Amino acid sequence: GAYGATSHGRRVDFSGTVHFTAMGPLTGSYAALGIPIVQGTETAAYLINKAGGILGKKLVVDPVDTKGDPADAATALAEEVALNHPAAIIGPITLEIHGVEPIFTRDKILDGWNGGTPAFDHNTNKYLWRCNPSDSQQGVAMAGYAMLKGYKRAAMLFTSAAASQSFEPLIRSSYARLGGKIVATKSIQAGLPSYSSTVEAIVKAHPQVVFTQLTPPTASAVFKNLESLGALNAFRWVGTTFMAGTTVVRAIGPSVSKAHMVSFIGSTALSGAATLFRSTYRKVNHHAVESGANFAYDCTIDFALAMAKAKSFTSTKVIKAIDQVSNPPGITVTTYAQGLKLLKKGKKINYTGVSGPMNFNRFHNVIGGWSVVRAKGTAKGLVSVIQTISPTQITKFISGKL
Amino acid sequence: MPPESLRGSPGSNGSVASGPTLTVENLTVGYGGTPVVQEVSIRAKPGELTAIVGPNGAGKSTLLKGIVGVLRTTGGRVLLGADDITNVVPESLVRRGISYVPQLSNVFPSLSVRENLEMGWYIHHGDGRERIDQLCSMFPDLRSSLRRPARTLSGGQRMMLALARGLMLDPQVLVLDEPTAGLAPKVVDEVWGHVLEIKAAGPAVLVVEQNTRRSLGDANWAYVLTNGRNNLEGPGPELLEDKDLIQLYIGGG
Amino acid sequence: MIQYTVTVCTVGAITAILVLGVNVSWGWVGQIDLAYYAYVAIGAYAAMVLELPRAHPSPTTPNSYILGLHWPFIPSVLVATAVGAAAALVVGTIALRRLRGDYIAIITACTALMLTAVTSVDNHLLGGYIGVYGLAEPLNTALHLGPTGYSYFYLGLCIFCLLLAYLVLERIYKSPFGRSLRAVRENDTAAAAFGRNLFWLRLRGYALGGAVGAFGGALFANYLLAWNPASWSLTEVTLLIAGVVVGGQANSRGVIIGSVLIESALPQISQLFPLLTSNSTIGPSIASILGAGGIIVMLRFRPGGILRERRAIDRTGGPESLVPHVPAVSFARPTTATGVAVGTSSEVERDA
Amino acid sequence: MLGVGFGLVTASIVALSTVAMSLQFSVTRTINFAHGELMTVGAYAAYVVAKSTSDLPLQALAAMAAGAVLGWVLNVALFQPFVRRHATKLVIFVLSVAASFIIQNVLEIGFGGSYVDYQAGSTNAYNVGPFQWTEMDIVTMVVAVVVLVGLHLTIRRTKFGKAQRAVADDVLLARTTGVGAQRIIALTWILDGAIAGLAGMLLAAQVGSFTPTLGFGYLLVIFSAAIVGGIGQMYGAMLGALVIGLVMEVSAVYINPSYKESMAFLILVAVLLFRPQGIVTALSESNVQ
Amino acid sequence: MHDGAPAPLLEVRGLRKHFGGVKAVDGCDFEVRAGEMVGLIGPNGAGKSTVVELLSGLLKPDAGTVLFDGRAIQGLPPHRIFAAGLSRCFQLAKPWPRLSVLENLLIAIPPEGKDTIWRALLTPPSRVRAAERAARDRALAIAEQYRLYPLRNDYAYTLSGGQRRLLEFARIALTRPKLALLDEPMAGVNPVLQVEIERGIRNLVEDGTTVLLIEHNLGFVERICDRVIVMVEGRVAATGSLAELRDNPIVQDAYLGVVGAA
Ligand SMILES: Nc1ncnc2c1ncn2[C@@H]1O[C@H](COP(=O)(O)OP(=O)(O)OP(=O)(O)O)[C@@H](O)[C@H]1O
Ligand SMILES: Nc1ncnc2c1ncn2[C@@H]1O[C@H](COP(=O)(O)OP(=O)(O)OP(=O)(O)O)[C@@H](O)[C@H]1O
Ligand SMILES: [Mg+2]
Ligand SMILES: [Mg+2]
Repeated sequence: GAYGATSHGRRVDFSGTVHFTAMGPLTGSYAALGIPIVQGTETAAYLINKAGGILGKKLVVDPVDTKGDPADAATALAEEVALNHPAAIIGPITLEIHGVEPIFTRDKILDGWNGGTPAFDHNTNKYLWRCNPSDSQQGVAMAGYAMLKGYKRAAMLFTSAAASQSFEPLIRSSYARLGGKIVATKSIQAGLPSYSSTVEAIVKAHPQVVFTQLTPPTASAVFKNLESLGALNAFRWVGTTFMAGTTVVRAIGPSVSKAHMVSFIGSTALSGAATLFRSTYRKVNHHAVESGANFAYDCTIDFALAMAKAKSFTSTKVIKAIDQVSNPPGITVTTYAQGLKLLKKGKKINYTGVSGPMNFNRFHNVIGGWSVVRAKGTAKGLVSVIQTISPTQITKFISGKL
Repeated sequence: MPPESLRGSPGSNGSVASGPTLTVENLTVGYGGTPVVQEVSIRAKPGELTAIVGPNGAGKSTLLKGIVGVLRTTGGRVLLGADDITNVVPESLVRRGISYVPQLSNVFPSLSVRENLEMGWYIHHGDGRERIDQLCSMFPDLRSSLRRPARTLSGGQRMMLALARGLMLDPQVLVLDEPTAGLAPKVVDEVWGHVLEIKAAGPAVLVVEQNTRRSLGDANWAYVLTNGRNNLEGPGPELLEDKDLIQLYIGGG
Repeated sequence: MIQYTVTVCTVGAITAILVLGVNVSWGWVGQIDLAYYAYVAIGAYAAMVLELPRAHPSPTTPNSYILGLHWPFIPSVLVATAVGAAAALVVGTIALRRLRGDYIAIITACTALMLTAVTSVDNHLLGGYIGVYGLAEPLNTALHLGPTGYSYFYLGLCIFCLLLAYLVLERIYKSPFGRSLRAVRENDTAAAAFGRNLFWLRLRGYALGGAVGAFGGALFANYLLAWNPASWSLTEVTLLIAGVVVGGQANSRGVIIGSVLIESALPQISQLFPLLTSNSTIGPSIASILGAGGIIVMLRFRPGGILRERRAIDRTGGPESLVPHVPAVSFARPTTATGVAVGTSSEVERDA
Repeated sequence: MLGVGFGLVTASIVALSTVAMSLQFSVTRTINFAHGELMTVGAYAAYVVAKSTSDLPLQALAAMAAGAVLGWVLNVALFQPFVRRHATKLVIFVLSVAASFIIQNVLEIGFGGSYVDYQAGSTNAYNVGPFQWTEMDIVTMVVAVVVLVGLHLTIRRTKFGKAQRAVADDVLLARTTGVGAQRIIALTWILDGAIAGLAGMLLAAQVGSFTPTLGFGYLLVIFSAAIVGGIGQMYGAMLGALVIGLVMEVSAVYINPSYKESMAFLILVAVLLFRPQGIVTALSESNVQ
Repeated sequence: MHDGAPAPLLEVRGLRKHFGGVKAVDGCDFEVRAGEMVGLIGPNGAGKSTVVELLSGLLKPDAGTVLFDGRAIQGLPPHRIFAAGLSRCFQLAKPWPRLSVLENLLIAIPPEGKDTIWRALLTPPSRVRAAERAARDRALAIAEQYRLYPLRNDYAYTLSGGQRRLLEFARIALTRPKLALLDEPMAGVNPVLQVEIERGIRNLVEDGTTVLLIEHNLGFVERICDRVIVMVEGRVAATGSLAELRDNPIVQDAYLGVVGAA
């Protein structure tokens, strides 16, 4: 970490270091999911250190590669814990959580998890905090949105067992509760050059909307197939957060994506926070923000604030402070520096990050609103918000009302 | 029935052209551990049959492999005429006129018999069709099997194919490792006849044989190799007189 | 630090067991078996579904596993081992009956991939891609050890199992059965001509490997307390195979050393270049490159592995009466050398 | 029917790569698990060139060059030194997997682990009989056929081809008949790399965006095609690729598409059970044995 | 010779094996009685080795019956035929290359009982050691006899051509079968050691083994064999003693050639 240790031109004197572990698959086929975790954490660390570190200590981020494998993750984490005694872990993703959960629980280390599986919707592990909304909330939001738009027939198309297993049952049940009908469900293997038969089957089922999560090459192939079938306009697409990522948008083609697809991202931050995040991210990582990095970023800052609040790195104490810095009531803060200043003044704060309000429920799951976004249609593949769905709406959707 | 001259190039017929002599001086060869062949010296003159005999495992095949560049030598020299060809790679030695028929793995099993023969013509242009035709009249068994993969040949047919491949060229030095092993008596006679004929036409013929009696009988010069070293040498028929030698290597027949 | 050492040793012991299993099919039978990790996974899954209670207490996804028998540890591990052997018998019956060498490699790789597809796509069977989890520490219901004490206990258990596996396999290797396997590996036609039932021998060897794999897998799952499809892939089996090759095929002690080198020493190479590997973007890649490069380098210096396969060696100089009476005809090598330098000699018999 | 059409495109790409692999295998008798990376490298080379020019032949050339260079390097730096020391099959296996890891990670360092976009050729669609293909699809199939026929002629009709097979049988014996075995082997690797690189570029154009694991993910499909067809058999590889490509595409209509690849493997198992030497070998050698 | 005409040990009737157009074995009939030493000679490519492959089960015959010891064995897998007491050596030697010469010999000694995993685990170590020592002693004695003793610890692939043939024969000598099919055991072997092999064959026969010997060295055939079968083009052309057959025009023309007849 070569984070400039200056703030307003003066040197910050750190009285030692504190380590955060950023873990996830950094190599192999899931690397695209793990690398943003590390980069988001490092972006946060840069800003935290610029603001004087945590309790006077410099925050050091240790990237740990899990290779997407719980077994590798377990040994790698054991090594990391022994060598660096991290105060918190950011990550990993769903794939490895069951391998590392026993370790951080045993060693009483805070974990800011980045997985979506609904299996943890009712989490009772006090060290585990999920910083991104569960897939289940997203599923409900997607189903509700489609019904609001008046789409009563839907299909689902997912690559990878992971996405389909977590989203499929959720969307299906929420959609049914709201009165919609799922007419086709397809799960396809990522990365093949063509999916014509699958696409054809979906077109034949005549849905009005298709819920989806696809890897970029798959998305690209699927849309090509759709185009050659002349069925681009047959229905609209509602995608998960993943589909709002720039690579996916570019793979589909920004203008095609703009015309046919909306996707869901965690409710937008106040614009100041997002701009700071984006520019710092670019400075630290030398490229544009990758999807998913925002959660790791928010999580890191939230934990850091909680440590500042608890005046301790001891996890049992920090846990008690997390709610106090992230949930209302309190003054909304969007950066670490802001929060720190208010905490020093003895104010109650409510951190709201780039991924929206970081409000944890009693199961340590963050509950937030959702933004519906659409591609801008420019070559960079950026998206813009067209609508928002509030937490109250989600609650309504869950009870079967629109 | 006996085929026409085996020397294809016109002009060389009849006249005993004297090609280069193959000279091996103090050659040391092995497989990485203690050298199997140590400081062996032999000489094979053009127009002569030079035989190497010796017990199994004496290092005869190893010596030949050292000469033709299949094994790297660690001491001594090999000369072709005046040229030093020590450790020259085998693919260039063929072009210098050394033709070698190994004892084991001497055919390309998955190539057809015809392709095996064509491989013997590899360094020339074309496919050596006429030459193949000549050799097939020498080994009629091969003609009927030209299109079969060599792996389906019988033991003796394999040896014939290996020999025929070695004879595709007009070599200056012909190196044969046990050319008659596994051949029927009639074929042995024929093959041996050809070998004598070839040598008479000019090239140096260096042959390793377990059919000791016969090879010594016909050899202009012969070497006895034991334990990887030169043991004895002399004109073949003379060696046959040596009672001790008979006792040790040839058996009292 | 001690806790870390315990972790490393436990995983090391389990890996060593796994490597001993790979060594059976790769080293003894000479088969390129890429499905090996599937047997590890089968053992792990089998142990888990035997030990776990049927329903997992999670309200949103009421995970239930096909068996969920809530068995105790020891019978679960034993049955898991048997299941691994049975699975290997099934795959072996298909793959070994008529196929050879490289074909088996591909077939087994495909089998492993199909199994991964099935387990990760169908979430009613074994929990889909999330896998099975939520196991209580085995045997600790009776032992009541604290976290540290328990980790020592489990380490001890794994080392005991490793020793057991080692002794059993050594015994088999030296037996006529082991020798027959090697004969089949070296030249199957000749082995058949000398009365060996090729298919049956190969199959039994293969199942033995599968059983050891499943045994190791069961121990592994009980250590991790979780298992999912992401934990078994070509990468995993390759590392085990690298252990076998680096250590010395078919030499049990060698392969254990090899596995220790691969699993523990190799990752340390990257510690030697902290500047390169600490970078979060390229660091992990560089670490992987160093790891893979390390394997290549090790093989470069010892292509035959650290320890050679043990040949039956006779060291008696031989009784006096046996000394050849005609030295000139004997085959004794010119000077000394009865040991041969493998890998340097220029000609290795190819199968015609 | 559309499925069949796409199957044909997939099959062309798989066939190219399979034939390249099969050629290299039959000459050197080593399975190269880094074969997928030859494709990946080709894809990245095309991607890099595409940044500065949209000229398709140039991109193809770059892909082939990159693949060829990598093939050559693999041979010289990795396989030859070990083959010379009589490394066993198992050692070679480990080596090639290690090489595959290294290349993937080098690419990851160079291009990042996430997807890069690659758009090549036009997506104008045409109806050809019952099929519907884009221009790029048609280009892909034509290129595949041309390359495969050319390769076949080279191998059957030239001395190079015969020498290759001789080297495959017995390197030492081949050398004593005057074959520069090292050269033949090096050329084979280069050819393998060039064709695989081309296949990688075509694949990348089909999938539109890719990561460093592009080729690795295809490895087993390619091996399966090679085996279904009969390893080392040129037409066999083509036939195998066709079978695998069509099965993957058409089976998806009837079963859970997640099992697409598994279907291909099931076909493989079935073929091997009944024709252990693959379809084509079984046909051509039935009169011999 | 055999007045009571006991049932032959090996009875081959109408044996046929074609490879596409090649009629390698084409209706071959012969028999071998227990205790006999029979020579099988004939020109190259006559089908002699193919007969051995068929008898030992490595090839399946197209037609014909093979009765061995009263049992039909045609089409049985090789290990069953071996178990019935018929073993063979290979014309192109097939040692187990990366095993030591000693191990090559040990494998040839049939394990007592079945070589199963359970037996390996359950036999008491002392019994294992005793059995191993006995086998080793036998193997070493044979190795000594065929001058392989100094090479016992070497990998088999390092053997020279002649040494391989010796190992090939030594393996057969260790198995002590009822019937041994020897395919050119002496080709490439030094004359002195040929005598050793000759003695080995005689020993085999004394120990109750019946021998079918394929050999092109007629001197040996003449000395060892009671009876000779001549094969030409896949069929038996003649049988009898070699002395009788030397004058047989078919044999002379196809096999012996001018010099051999002289
Ligand atoms: N697999 C095969 N495919 C085709 N032809 C074969 C095959 N095996 C053997 N043959 C042919 O069958 C014939 C008999 O071969 P066999 O090996 O039995 O001869 P042999 O009598 O042993 O000769 P030799 O004395 O040379 O060893 C030969 O012409 C041979 O080429
Ligand atoms: N690849 C090898 N590696 C190590 N040693 C070898 C190798 N090949 C042969 N040897 C040894 O070298 C010695 C000489 O072998 P070589 O083949 O030269 O004998 P030879 O005189 O040709 O015997 P033969 O008459 O039996 O063919 C033998 O003792 C043999 O064991
Ligand atoms: Mg020799
Ligand atoms: Mg024969």
